[in-house]
Amino acid sequence: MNAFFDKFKTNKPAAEAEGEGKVQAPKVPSDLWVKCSGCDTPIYRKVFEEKLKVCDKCGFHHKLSSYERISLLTEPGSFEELFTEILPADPLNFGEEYMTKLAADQKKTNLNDAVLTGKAKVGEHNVALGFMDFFFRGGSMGSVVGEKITRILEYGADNRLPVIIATCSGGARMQEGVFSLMQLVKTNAAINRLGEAGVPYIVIMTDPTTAGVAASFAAIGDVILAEPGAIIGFSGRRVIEQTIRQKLPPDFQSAEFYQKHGFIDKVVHRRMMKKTLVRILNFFNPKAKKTEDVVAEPEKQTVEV
Amino acid sequence: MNAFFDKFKTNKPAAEAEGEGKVQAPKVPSDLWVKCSGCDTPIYRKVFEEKLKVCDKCGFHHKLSSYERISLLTEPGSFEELFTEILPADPLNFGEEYMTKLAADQKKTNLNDAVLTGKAKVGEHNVALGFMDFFFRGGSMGSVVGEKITRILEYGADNRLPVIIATCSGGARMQEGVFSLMQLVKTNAAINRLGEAGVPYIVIMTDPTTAGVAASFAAIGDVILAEPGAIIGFSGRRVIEQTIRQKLPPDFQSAEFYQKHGFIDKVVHRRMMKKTLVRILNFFNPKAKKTEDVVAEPEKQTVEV
Amino acid sequence: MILDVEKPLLELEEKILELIKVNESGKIDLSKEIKALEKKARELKKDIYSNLTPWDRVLMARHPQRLTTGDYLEAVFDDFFELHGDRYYSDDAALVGGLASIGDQTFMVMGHQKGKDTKENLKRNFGMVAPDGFRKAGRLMKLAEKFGYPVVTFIDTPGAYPGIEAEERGQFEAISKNIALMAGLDVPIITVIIGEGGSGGALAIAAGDRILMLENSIYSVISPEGCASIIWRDASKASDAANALGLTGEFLLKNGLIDEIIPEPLGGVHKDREKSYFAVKEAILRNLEMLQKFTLEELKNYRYDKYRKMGSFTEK
Amino acid sequence: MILDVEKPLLELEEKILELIKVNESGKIDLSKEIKALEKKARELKKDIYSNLTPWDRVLMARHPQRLTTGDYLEAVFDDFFELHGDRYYSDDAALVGGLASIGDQTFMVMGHQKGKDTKENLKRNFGMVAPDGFRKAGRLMKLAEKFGYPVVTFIDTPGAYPGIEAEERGQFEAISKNIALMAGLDVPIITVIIGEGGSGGALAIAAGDRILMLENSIYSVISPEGCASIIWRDASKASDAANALGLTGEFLLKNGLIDEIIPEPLGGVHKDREKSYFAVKEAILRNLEMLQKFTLEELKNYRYDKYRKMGSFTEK
Ligand SMILES: [Zn+2]
Ligand SMILES: [Zn+2]
Repeated sequence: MNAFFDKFKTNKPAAEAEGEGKVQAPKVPSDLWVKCSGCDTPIYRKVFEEKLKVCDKCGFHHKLSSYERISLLTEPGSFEELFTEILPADPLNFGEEYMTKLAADQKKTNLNDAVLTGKAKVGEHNVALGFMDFFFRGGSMGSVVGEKITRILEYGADNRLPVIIATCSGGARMQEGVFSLMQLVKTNAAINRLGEAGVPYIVIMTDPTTAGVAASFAAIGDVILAEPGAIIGFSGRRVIEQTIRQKLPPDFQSAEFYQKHGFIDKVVHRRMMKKTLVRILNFFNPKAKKTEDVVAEPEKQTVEV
Repeated sequence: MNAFFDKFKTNKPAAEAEGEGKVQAPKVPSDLWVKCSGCDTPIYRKVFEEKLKVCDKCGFHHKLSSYERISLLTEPGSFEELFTEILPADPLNFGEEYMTKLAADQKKTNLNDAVLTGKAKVGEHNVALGFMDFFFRGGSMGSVVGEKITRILEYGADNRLPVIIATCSGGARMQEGVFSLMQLVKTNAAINRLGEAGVPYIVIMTDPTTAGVAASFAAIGDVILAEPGAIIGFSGRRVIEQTIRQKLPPDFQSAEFYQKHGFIDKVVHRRMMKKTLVRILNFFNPKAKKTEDVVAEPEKQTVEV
Repeated sequence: MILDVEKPLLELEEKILELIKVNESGKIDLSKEIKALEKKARELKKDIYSNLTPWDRVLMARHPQRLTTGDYLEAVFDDFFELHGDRYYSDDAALVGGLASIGDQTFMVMGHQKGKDTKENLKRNFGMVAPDGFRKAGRLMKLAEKFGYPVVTFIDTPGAYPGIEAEERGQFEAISKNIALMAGLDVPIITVIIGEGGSGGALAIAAGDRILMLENSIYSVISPEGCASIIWRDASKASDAANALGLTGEFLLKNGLIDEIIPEPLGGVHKDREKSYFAVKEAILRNLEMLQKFTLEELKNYRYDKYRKMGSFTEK
Repeated sequence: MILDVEKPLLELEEKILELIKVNESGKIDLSKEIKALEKKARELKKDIYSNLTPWDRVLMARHPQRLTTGDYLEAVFDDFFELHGDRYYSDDAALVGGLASIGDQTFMVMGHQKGKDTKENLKRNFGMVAPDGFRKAGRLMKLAEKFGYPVVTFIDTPGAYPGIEAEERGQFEAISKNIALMAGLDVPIITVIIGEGGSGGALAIAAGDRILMLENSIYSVISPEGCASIIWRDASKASDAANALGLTGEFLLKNGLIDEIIPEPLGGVHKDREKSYFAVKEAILRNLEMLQKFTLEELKNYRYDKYRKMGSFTEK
């Protein structure tokens, strides 16, 4: 494990991190090479991780776990998890097989469900966070995700902390039926309340952000960022292709596509994401910004050409 | 002169109507036939006027004067003109030629400038009205139009009267420069205030409604109706054709085109316009509606197929 | 279209008709037997329609003769004036709406609109709404809010339209923004699920204060076919999926996800239109009366709390 | 690009440079003569740029080296973060905007963006905005209102884009809605006309509380060329039209249609960028300070009254 992975361990209290495994890092397989999902190029694992799981050759941003995103975006040691005790149920009685899958994913991800919520520092800014995890049931939103997202939004409103949510989801969790669907309303209602409290809400769309999550809390951030190449949209590519009976162009529904179509404020390379967050947070809370953020800002930009 | 034309005379106090000519009807030429501007068919003038200047064959809605629109849309004798004493000036010193044209149009239309404002009854509803007139400088909006539209909007807000404006204009009046341009802000600000007072604002777009008038008080009615075939838009057809170097399709920028594109609530035949206004006003002020409006409503519709 | 479960009833009803004919010929008096069979038929009818499976409900909800939004707009309200367009891009015929009234009460009404035949369905896109349609709905809701009119939405869609242009114009954003708009709207909203409540495309205008469901309508996070494809990789197992998904009014009411079931005439709304319209009208007015007792603040809190508590999880 | 009126000055400056060269060769001492000529040049410069005709101003406003919105966003503000998209249809590069700051003051800034070269102009559509661009501006203004940030708009456009698609997507509606939005916005708005203020396409983001105009910018209801075509059926008489249209800051200030002229360095903003940026920054901050003294109600009344009294007519 290289430095990047080590970091997030330090974000958990030592006792827990060494404890029952629930909050430990996902196991890193021993293979020395990984294959880029974008261009099939083999990448030396150490390099892969140093590069934040972004392929140097094709720019493909590989999925990150919620814990990896803590390392990526928050100040070391500042993350404090909130709403840990909420566990998924089986309201439609999908039964044994479904529960087994949940249990397996809980083990694999060290998460109770597909989102990790908490508070942390990003630069000098105290923020409330929700990081979704595709490795838990494809990041699907059931009642737990809806409840935790809602709670962190309410927490942000109550404590006047900007809320940052990194989305990553194939959509609503089918196995919870209309319970899942109603999470769209619950979260969006909480976003309204956050807005009424005058607290900013920043979304980072990562690959994939589709269906129910795209159509709820992902779509209506005050500022919406996205990772390059992230697939975004309501309907899945396959469903659309079946409908129109033709192949879609490869960049269809990509983050870049949606920036062009007006739905994303900026596609930001993973390497620059934290810096970008700090810049944005500076606007919303200038008192907290450090002088060097502005003065030494290497990424200061004029309008994009 | 047939009944249709006679009517508007009764809308004016007898003394005035018989008086200095200022408020009299435009002279009706003696020819017995008119040629349809839509399809060149000759139409017997009496029929033409009975048909409200709509061609039976092609449906072309010929332009109406402000006074004709009073006859068309308000209850006989109920119209009372307001803000009569506002006269155009020449702030950019365009001089003699321009002033002569204004004087000629004043004579021709019996209007001080390109809009007539007042109050009247439409069905059982008391309303405030502004009817533009293309025969006065192409309905161009200078300071007088902007001021009178603003006053009638303020009058509607103060007296809680729904405001109905029939637009008909080639745009801002060039000869008043930025004075004209600022009328767009003035009128829209007054529409905001009308809305804050909870008073409805209904627009009837007639041919043409373009440029500065389209881009201000025409575009933001609570309900927007339009006469069939009315040309609507911001840029003129010729300018667009010069820009794109190709011919535009004939229905481009028509009322029907803009209903299809989402900017007009309903294209309504001139014959049905008053009935339609009454129906709409009934929703906004149910207490004033007569039972037969609903019960005997011959045009009751379900969704359009 | 005839449901499998309806077949015995229809056969029996046919037989009765034949007997009536024989009876009318005057040769034999069968009136007693006919009466007995008619009673039997009534019992069978009640039995059948009281024991519909979820999949039967799906078929009822999609029944080609099922009443559509337009039917309710015409019949339930004294007047309805359609308003067109989203003020951005188009007028989506798959979502209709406008001003309506019952007596002196003005409403803003809207709903997904399926076609009555193939031609109309092509125009209406089978009730599958594009972003423009949802934005039209949003515009109408804001207009309702401006004038304080309650909103009534009618739900009947297989789902949001999954087309290229719909995605390009931000289907996901249009749905989300509508949901947020409804969650914050300053007027009461009553939602009536009249046919298919298909996932996000339904929800985009279904986030009401009161959610009423016609007895034979459905509301689901995914189509039974879609669910079956995913779970069993076999769309033909849709009826199993319908069982699994909890998409009936009964299930949803029991779980606090809807507020009321509006009973239908035996055999569905189309079997007795007037009765259906009356039931829907009564339910709308009664629920509106309830909501109009709230102050604005109470209304907003009621709505927030309503959705706030939806969800099924355990908490350690 | 060189204005006709600039030519004598440029010739003289060239001559002086030649003399300086001769002088530096050491053969003759010309320093006294050079000094005299330099004084003369300064006087000529002042004379020329203080007596520009309206048409000269039009040419200055369109000068290819004239500073654009992007230049001001970069130089006037400590940080600027561009926000993209209208959330409906596209991201129009002819209108740029985003969050910006000066010290601890956060702003929402936006403006028409012309290109610096042909390639960029194709992307930026020569600063001619489509409905999507105006809707992006509207979105950013609403975001500013939500968080209480003052809005600063930079005006530099020949006019709204007159294209098929722009008309289809409701150019007229987009402009009108923005004007209404600005008229009702709950935060202060400062507008700086930096180049061409072309009619409705300019006004769509120019309905500010304070309208500042750079000395050599113009603001007009119609382009001088368009006006000349209409009046004299001869676009080449644009300079006469420029005289007639009252499009200079001087005329507009005198008639209460703008609030302030920001002086430019002799020869235009591009001749001394730093000075220009400083002047714009100072004017923005000073005007903001003035507006921030108002309560919200006072601000709204100030704005309403400001536009309410614009107009020129007689009243019997
Ligand atoms: Zn790669
Ligand atoms: Zn004709």
